[in-house]
Amino acid sequence: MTTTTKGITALLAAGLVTGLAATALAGEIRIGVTMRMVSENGQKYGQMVVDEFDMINKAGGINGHTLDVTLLNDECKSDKGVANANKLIFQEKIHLLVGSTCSSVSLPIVDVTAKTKVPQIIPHSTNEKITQKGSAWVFRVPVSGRYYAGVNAKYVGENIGKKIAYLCAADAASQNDCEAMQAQMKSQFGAEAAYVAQVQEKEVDFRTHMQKIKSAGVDGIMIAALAETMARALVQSYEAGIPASVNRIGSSSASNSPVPAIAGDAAKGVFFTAAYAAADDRPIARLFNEMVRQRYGIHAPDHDFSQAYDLVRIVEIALGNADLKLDSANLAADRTAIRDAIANVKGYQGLASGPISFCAEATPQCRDGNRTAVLIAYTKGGKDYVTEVLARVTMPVDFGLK
Amino acid sequence: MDFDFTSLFAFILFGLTIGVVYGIVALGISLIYSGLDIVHFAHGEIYMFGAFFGLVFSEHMGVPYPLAILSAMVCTGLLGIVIERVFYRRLTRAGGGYTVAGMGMIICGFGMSVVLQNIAYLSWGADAEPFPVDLGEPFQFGDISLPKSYGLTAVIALLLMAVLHFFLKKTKIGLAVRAVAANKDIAFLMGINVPLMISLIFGLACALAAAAGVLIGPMQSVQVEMGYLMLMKAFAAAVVGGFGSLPGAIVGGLLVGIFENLGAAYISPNHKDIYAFLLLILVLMVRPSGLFGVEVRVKA
Amino acid sequence: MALLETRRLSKSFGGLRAIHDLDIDVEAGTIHGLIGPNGSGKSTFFNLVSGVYPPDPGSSITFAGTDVTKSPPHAIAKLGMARTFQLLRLFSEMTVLQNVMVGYHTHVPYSLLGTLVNSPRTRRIDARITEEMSELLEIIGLAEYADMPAAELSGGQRRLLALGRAMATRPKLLMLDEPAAGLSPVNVDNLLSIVMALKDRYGLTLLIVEHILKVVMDTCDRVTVLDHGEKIGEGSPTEVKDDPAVVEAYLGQEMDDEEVRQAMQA
Amino acid sequence: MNLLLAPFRGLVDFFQALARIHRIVPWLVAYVFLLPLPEILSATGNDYYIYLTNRILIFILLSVGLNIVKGFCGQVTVGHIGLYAIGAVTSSLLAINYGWPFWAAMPAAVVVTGLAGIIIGLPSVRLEGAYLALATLGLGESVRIMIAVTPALGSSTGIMLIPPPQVGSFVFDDFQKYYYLVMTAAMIGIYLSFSILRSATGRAFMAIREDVIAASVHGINVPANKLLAFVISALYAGAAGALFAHMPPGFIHHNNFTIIEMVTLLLMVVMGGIGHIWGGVIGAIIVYIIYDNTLEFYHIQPLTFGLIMVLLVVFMPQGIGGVIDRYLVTKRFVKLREEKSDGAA
Repeated sequence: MTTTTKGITALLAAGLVTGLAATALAGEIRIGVTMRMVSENGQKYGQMVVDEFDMINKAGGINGHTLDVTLLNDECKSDKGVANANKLIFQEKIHLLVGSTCSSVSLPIVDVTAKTKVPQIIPHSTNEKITQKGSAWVFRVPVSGRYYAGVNAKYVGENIGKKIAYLCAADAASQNDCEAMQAQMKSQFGAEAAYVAQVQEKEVDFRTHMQKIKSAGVDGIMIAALAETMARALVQSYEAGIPASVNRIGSSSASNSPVPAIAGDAAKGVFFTAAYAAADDRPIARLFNEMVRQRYGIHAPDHDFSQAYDLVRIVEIALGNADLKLDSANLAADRTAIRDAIANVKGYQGLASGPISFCAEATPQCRDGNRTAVLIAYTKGGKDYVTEVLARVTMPVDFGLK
Repeated sequence: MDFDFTSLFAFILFGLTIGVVYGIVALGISLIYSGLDIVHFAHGEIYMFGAFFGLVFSEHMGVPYPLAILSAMVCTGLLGIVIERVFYRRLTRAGGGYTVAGMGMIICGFGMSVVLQNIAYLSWGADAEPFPVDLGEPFQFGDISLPKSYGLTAVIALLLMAVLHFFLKKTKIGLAVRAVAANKDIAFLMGINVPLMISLIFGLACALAAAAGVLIGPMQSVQVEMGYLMLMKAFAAAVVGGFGSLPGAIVGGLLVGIFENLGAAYISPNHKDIYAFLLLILVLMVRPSGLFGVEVRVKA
Repeated sequence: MALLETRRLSKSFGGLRAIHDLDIDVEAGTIHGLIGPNGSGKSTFFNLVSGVYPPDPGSSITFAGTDVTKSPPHAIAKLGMARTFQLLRLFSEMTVLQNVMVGYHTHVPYSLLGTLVNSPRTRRIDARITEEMSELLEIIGLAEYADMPAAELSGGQRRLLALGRAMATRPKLLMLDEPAAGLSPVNVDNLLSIVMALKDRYGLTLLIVEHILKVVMDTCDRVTVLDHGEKIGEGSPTEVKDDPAVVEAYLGQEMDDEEVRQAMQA
Repeated sequence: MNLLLAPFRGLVDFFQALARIHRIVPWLVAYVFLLPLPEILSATGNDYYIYLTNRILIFILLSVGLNIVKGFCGQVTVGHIGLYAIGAVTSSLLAINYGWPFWAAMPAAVVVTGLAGIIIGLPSVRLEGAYLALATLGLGESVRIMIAVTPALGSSTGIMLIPPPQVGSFVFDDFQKYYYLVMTAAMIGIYLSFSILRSATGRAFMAIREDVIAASVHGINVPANKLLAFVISALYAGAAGALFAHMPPGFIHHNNFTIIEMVTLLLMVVMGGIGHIWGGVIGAIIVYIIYDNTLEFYHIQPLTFGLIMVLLVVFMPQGIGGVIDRYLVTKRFVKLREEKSDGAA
């Protein structure tokens, strides 16, 4: 008891100090960010969110208000993500939550923000269930997994063949991509999977599967995994002697730069769907590529970067339209105003593959803003990889919903 | 459908080639166990450091691959000696094995693994680094193709074992090392510099882990988090072979490699890591002394 | 029937025969001594009888009319056998009182659940145990150190505590493994008088392994001599002392009779 | 040090005086003292601290439980977090798939975890020290991998929308309400831990820790008691897991139960002091406070924690609890000596 009391007194004291510091400044729009600041890529585009908000401040803020951004790392762990969200909401008293980048972290945070009535905008989580929870407070900038699968399957069925082997890693995004793809192949072409193997999230040795796939004689292999795992699998597929004529299909994380960097030549010919292609020839995309290259030393930005950038732009537009009081009495009202302002963003076309539009209803149709997937293929692997755009497909709003 | 013997052969071959690497790490773990009476939980991170050292030498400094292996071994060995001298020595002096200090050693090992992993992350970043080594076209056994790096790994592993065997059995220092492993008190009375030998054992074990790290680089790329899984497999290998038994470690490694590959191929691939654990637990429960281990006598 | 009987008791470690075909009877109510040169198997005998080592097949150990050859140590303890260790093996982080209370463990009649809810019955039993244990500490003279960690006791006090802890199991047979080792002559006498007091008070049977032969010769009713794991002599202290086979095995042939006598009386 | 610890004396004396009335009185008094904590924390305008307190209390339950098997009984287990996972998953599945209320699902989860504790504890019958650590590590990780790859157990997406506990129309769905639940659980846990330590069972555990062979020849059934220690600590882990799962937003995922969490738990126990009941409590509080205040330095957080762990083991193996204990014991002896010399004079 004695020590508990003591410890809790200490806790209390600490709470008083930080609590006061956090609420001292009014007139600021407080934005909390929780992201997976673990991988190199993750850290860089997390930093990009912060940098972009800083630039808005340097340019005079929004309607005279400055932005106060707090960035926390959730390591892609749901309990840490929830703790971060709570810390940001209750301690930092944020007006808007940005995050997370992992589906398994975004999923519980959706419940937290729905309950505390804080608008949440997601930079990069594709799991379908996030917007299907019916929260009126969540917005998704990236393309939902259900759209990706539809586009991918259509292309595969029409151009490659129907006999596809699947290697699916056990992380949430890859599982989702893999299952959705199989379902789409079935519903669009009636094609059953030729071979399916669930592998662990960070599997390093795929030779057993490659040997089996080799003897199964398939038209294509879909490798749904996080970047590094996918890269290893790609390399090992060539080592096992599966010829280049068998197409390699990536899940959406194939756009991450570690894939071509680690896989090297094995990345050549891999195609995937993403929300942005560095090979995009619009002037805005050229400028963006150059900016990311200079600021973060990234050879060619993937869609994580474009989505982070688009997210900041969307937030900027919404905050500009919202009528904010920014004092402690109006915290709840300001949060609602920001939510409504985001819901009013229509037809935003920045770097995103398609126009991003939100609306007020708490449905996936309203909250999955981007419906356009770009089909991309690597034409050269290695650290100086090159991609090409195969197609750009916009899906109907209801696609993939039951 | 007929049973596909080619595939079975392939799976066993894959198991053997990765098992050799488990075996080398297990060899180090076993060596430490017999020399210091501790199970080193940070050995996975030592292996990871070895891999990164190899990468730095080979990719960034342009040292030829075989030389890179040697240099990485030396650097990692020295790193190990420093860690052992600065941190572990106080605990091992208080007694390893079953004592309360032994429990401290386990916790200390965990702490050290976290520290090393973070240091590696700060130095080399979180992303996996490719470690391409061009050895030419893969070997072909009928329908099975095996990249040369796997063959090279097997050869180097055998070479390392032979050198270690020669060192322990035929050299004077090796004899001293074995004496220390057998009984420190008696070794001390025989005039052997026991602390120095302990450092040497630890350094050797770390060098072996480094060799494994550099060897596996071309197959699986190099990453900060690579240590933990390898540690588990190597533990399983060391236990299966019998803690403290050097040939046991290699045989254990091969068995773990084959076991998990067959499990992944014929039972279920996403439980792959569980098979190694399963084997570990099974062997511990049925025969804690492993295949080649000697039954430990309880001193009453 | 003797309280403790071993028949064809054998134990080998690897190729080494520590005990071979040993038949020993310890009669109830007696003080039985076990002597022999270093490495003759005395400690192994203790470890076999108390269940710490499993004996080799073919051996049999009977204690208080029960076959305990394959019993685990705690079951044997429950039947009324207690022992001390040469290296004491006290629970050094625990207090003196807790040490003896562990010894009392087999006789604690309350349940874990009772403890958790702190039932009146549990409290009554607790009070009784504490009282009984304090009494025991009084006898061995450690009452005032009851709350001190065992590690902080002096060497002599530790030996007494080891004795007290063994006594707390309320044994029929108490086996002492070199109880006087490392004690000054005054402390040896003190210890012996306490052991005798305990024996009389609780009607103990004693089995003593001792290097200080004076202890054995002065106190034992019967002595068994071991060499290389085999019995080479048995009888009253006087008989054994004069047995040439014993003398020879025990001290080697080089010494003359007078030297042997001196050595044995020292 | 004396100056730092001096305030404890008053509190200790106060509670010892209370204990003289009845063993349970100090606990009730402390409980009443702790009840209004959320209101106090809330008054600072920062409800996040209530959430943090809840997380700390869950970890207190875990580390107090771990201390029973590790600190009291001396068994090196590294699989505790696996038991925590079993408790969490069992309770949430019962609640979601079978509609069990929390009050039925949690006890069931605790029982299931207790049974799992037997399995995790079984190796302890044959193995010791490092071998045992390896076996339990393997078992604990196997639990996590099983959860990660089995869709019915949540696999990659985790289990979501686990309903919060409910009494009639009162739903424990915010931090403040949940606090009463976890605080009560933690208090009961600590109290029971004390009861166990003071009982014959507790003494048997300690005897096994100190010397297995001496314990067994003094009548202690070593395998049974080791298993019992594992089971008791598993019960704690099961309760903690269930409480974690049902805490809003009611989401669990296999990566909440990794080796990193296990290391954190170890750090708590080591920092607080292995074998000191308050150790787990102190450790959980300190580690969490440090953790929360260094969130923005995530680059070097593991380094800091790992280094603390290594240095603690090397230089202060008895932990903070050990230091406090030593201080109190020394004080008592000094007092005893003084009384004695007074009497003699």
